[in-house]
Parts: sequence; structure tokens; C-alpha cells
Amino acid sequence: MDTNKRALLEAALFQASGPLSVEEIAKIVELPEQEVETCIEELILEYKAEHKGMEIVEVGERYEMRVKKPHAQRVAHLTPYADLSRGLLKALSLIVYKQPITQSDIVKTIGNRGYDYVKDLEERGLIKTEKYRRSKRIELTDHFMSYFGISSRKDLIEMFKKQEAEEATQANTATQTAPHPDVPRTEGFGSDEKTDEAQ
Amino acid sequence: MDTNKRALLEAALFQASGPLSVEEIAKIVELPEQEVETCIEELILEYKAEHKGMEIVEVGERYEMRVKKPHAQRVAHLTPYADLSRGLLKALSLIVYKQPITQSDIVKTIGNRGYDYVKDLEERGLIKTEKYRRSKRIELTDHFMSYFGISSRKDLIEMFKKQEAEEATQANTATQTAPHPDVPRTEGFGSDEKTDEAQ
Amino acid sequence: MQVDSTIDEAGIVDLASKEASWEEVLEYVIREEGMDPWDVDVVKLADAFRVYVTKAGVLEFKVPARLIMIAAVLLHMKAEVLMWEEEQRNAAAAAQGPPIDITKVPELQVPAKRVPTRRVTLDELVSALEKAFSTQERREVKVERARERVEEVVADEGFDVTKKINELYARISETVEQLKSGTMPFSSLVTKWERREIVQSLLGVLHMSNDGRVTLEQEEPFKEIYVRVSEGKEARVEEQEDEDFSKAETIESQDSKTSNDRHSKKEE
Repeated sequence: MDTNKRALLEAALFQASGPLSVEEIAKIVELPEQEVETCIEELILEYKAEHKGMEIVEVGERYEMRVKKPHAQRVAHLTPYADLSRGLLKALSLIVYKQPITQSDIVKTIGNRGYDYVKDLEERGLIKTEKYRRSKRIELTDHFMSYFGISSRKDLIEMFKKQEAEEATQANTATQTAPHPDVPRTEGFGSDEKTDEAQ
Repeated sequence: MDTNKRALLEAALFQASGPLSVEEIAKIVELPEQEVETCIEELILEYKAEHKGMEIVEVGERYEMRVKKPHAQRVAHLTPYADLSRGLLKALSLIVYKQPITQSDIVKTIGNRGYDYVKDLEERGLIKTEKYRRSKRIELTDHFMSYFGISSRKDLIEMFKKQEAEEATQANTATQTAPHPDVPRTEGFGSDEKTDEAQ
Repeated sequence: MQVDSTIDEAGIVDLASKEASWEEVLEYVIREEGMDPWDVDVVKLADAFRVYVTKAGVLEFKVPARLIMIAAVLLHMKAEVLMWEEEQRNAAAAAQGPPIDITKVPELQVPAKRVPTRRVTLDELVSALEKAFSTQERREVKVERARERVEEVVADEGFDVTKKINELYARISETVEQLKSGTMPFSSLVTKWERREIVQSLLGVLHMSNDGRVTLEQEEPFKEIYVRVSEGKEARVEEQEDEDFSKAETIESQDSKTSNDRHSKKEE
């Protein structure tokens, strides 16, 4: 494959925020789809080499570059929200679960820390607030939805169930496997537990 | 370099949302900093090959994997996130416009967030600071010039003036032009949209 | 409240006597010394300032101005926090519905998703620059206009501040003698209520106040200023004026600016 096209194809996979279809890639590299498929096959093989940290995988007829599973856990803390504390997560869960919700409801449920949580989450672009009576009405941002892939209470419960099932399986097989980067993180993973205990 | 460590190092650079310091990388790959530096040098060379779509660059003593410049424009539309949030861009433009400027001037203009912006921009190697009286004097770096593909600040001011003149003409002829199609809105994730709009 | 930082209230007073602006003093104390503004005791600050005043032979007027600003800002911050907390407590009390059982809420898991970013384009930088430029320009134009308006009045060629003072002082002494209260409103000193006359009269009384010949009282901004002849100062006459003026020059120009703004507002 042409050196320049190959580089461009690789750049596209690297830059994309989600899996890309052959069609999309073909448009970028200006090659027929069949040729693109061949190129991708080559690239997949190349990345299979042991010294490579990423892999190119097919997800539902689309292609994505991601960290190889064995390395995933070691670099997971480099992602944008890996540093969310337990308290913040709790507040965020409450917002997803009970929306529409006001700041006062949050404070009533989890105490005065709620004010800080709301402020912090808003600064991180995960929620937006709007003055409502004497409090603030809270909404999830589009950015939250696209990053967490959760928009409602139902999604949250589903995710929660899936998580529990996975944990049960893991406990049964008793094997220590690193979770996949896209899989929600499990207990005790990194982050600032300390902040929460201090409360 | 050890195959596994090399893969992990590459995975870290891939996964990170911003430049990483040698110290951070050393912690991940569990190697002494000096060894990490050698590994990075090797990786930088490897990625320099023509068929690679990404490059590893040193910015302000940190390392970052990103799309090579010649391909950047062709794949930019694949992610909604710019590497500088709106707030950072605002601070940066203030520096371009007012250079030489001190940190206190920035804080006076855009509020307390200014401290974080200055720190972040410095970590990204776009500016350098120097103690000046009780504040810090800020200057643009060579990396800033190469990031935007210009040779001097003067070029930029000239460009800006030209655009302004054009806009004045356009305003006179009373035509409403749409914003440049190639320019997606800057949308740093987890940024401080609210703060910015509030100003 | 404990204070970890090495600087204390006396240190702040010391800084205020050296720094260029009150903002820089506060910035330094908070950023560099790591002092929580909440921990600054405004009463102690005032005490420290009293000590400073007693020790200092000559007092530069900018220093007290800076300190008053610092104390006011700190007080304002504290008041805001207290008010905010109070408001939030009320709001929380008014929240509708039964309390939520947090243990029933499933906990969200953070995906470890990478976020690829693209470079900012030169065009984006240029338009951000444009925004910064226009904001800055608007601000500068505003300041410049205000300055011009003040200068226009102060730099009136026929205006002789010494003459004005003598004239005003004569009128004040005369009027105050007849009044039981011992004070007269500033507005009655201004012969014609228009900007030029207001500013020039104000300059006059500020000079006198600076000399200690009169004291000025104003209960609220934009409200009436009351002029009172200082006790035992009546006999003090013009001889000293020249040297006193040079000392007062710097602070006077600043004060007159703000006062002018207030009075022009009053006019509106």
C-alpha cells in the first residue's frame, strides 16, 4: 500500500473518537473501499506484533484503534474521568437516577458536600445547572451522554446489572483478568479514595 | 528495550489526553527515568518513518503522541475535541495579543482560572514563564510557533489585522458570511464552558 | 482557625506598604503564601495597621487606601460566604419530596475511554484573538473616556485650586458658625450644580480634608457629603498650603476621579 495513504489511514484511526466504517475511511484516504479493506487487514496484522501497545479491532463492521487488553488497566488512569472520587460518582449517579433533580435534593440526600460536588461536576462539563426557584436544577450534558453512554435511570440500572453479572462471573472463575478499557471500572481502582474518607 | 515495556509505553502515550512527563511514564512502565528517556528517543525515531501517521513530540519536557501535521487537517473532523479548551484558547489569545504580559494581568482579565490556564499552557509548551516581581512574565515559545505553523508573533498579528480589515469591508457591504467550514467549534472536554460564558 | 502560612496580618500590612496594588498583595498572600483568605482576621489587620501608622513617621496615603481595600475585600468575601450558606440552608429546607435513599441508587462506573483530541487551527486562534482584542478595546475605550472627562474639568486653565480653597473655607467657616449642627452639606457649597463646579469644589474640600482643616462624612456612596470644620484648625491659614499640596497631589487625583464619577451619576 502507498506509504502516504497508509499513514493517513493510521492517523484517521488514531484521531477518531469512535469506530470508523470502511466507507468513512475510504473517503478520507481517497481509495476504493476494497483497497481500504486490504490496507486495514495489513495494519491489523502489523499491530499484532508483541512490541505494539495498541491494536486495531473490528467492532460491528467498524474499525477502532485501542490499547491492547493486557495494558489497559495500567493506562486507564490517563483517561479524563479516572480521577472522579467516590463522592463525585455518588452524586453523579444520583443525578442520573433521579433526574430531574435540584441541588437542594442532592444536599438533602448526601449532605453539604453536595454543593462542592455539583460545582465540580459542572466545571468538568458533565452537568449543567440552571437557577430554579431557590435552588439549581441539574441536567446532564451531551458530553456526559457521549462519554458515559448513559442517559437515563434505565441505562444506569442496566449497566449496574451487567457490572454485577460480570463481577459474579469473575469471582466464580477466580481468574485475575484485567478489565477491558471500555468496561466500567471495578472497585478500588485508582482514584482518590482518600478525599472521600476525609468527609 | 523490553518488548512488553515498549508496548506499555506506547499504550500510555496513546491513551493520554495530554502530554505526559517522563516521571509519569516511568511510574507506569516501572523503569528508571533515564531508561524511559532512552525508550522514548527510540520510539520517536521509529515514528518518524514515512509510513507512520502519528508522531511523538516533546512539548515542554513532556511527551505526546499526535497526528503528523501533514495529515492533521484531513482527520481533524473525526473528533469533537480540540486539545485546547475554550478557556485555554482565550488565555492564549490574550497572551498573543498583550505579550509581554504577566500572570497577574491575565488573572485580572479572566479571573482566578487564569492561574490554571497559565500552568496548563506552560505544561503544553506553548508559553514559558519567568519570575517577574511578585508575578510571572509570560512569553510565547518556539513550540507555539510550530504548533500554529507560523514563524513569528508578528505574522499572527498581521493575519489578525488582515482578517479584521476584511471583516470591516464585509460589514460595510452588509453581507452575512457563515463561519469558516473547516473550523469546528473548539470544545475541550471537561472544560469550563460555564465560566467562560459567564464572563 | 489555624494558619499554616508564614505570613500574618502584620505581614500583610508590610506588603501593602511595598506593593503596587491591593490585588497583588492579596494574590501574593493567597497564592504564594498559601494563606486562606478566610483566616485573615480583619480586626488584627486593623490593629497591625495602627501599629504601622504609629511607627511610620511619614505616611504615604496610598498605603491606607490599599489596606482599606484589602480589608473591605476580605470582609466582603466572608460576608458572601456566610450569606450563601444561609441561602443554601433555606433552599435545602424548602426542597420538595421525601428524602432519597442513596443506598438504592446504583453506582455509576467510569468508562476508561480515551479522548482523542485534534489541534486547534490557526483560524480558531485568530478568531479567539479577535474576541480578546475587541473586549480589551472596549474596556480601554471606557477607561479613556472617563479619564478625558475628568481631565477636562481638572485641567481647566482658569482654575486656581488655592483660590478655590480660600473661597470655600471662608464660606464654610461663616456658615458653620451660624449652624448649631456644626456641619454643612457639600451640595450647598456648590454654587452651580454642574459637573465642572462639582468637581472643582470637591477638589477644594478634599485638599482641606487632607490638611486636616475639615472632616468629611458620607454615610452612603452617592449620598450627601457633610463638611465639618476640624476643631482647633480654624486658625491655620494659607502659609502651609504649598508644601501640603505637594504631599497630597497623588492621592487627590485618584480621589477626585472616583468622586467625579459618583457625582456625575448623581446628576443623571
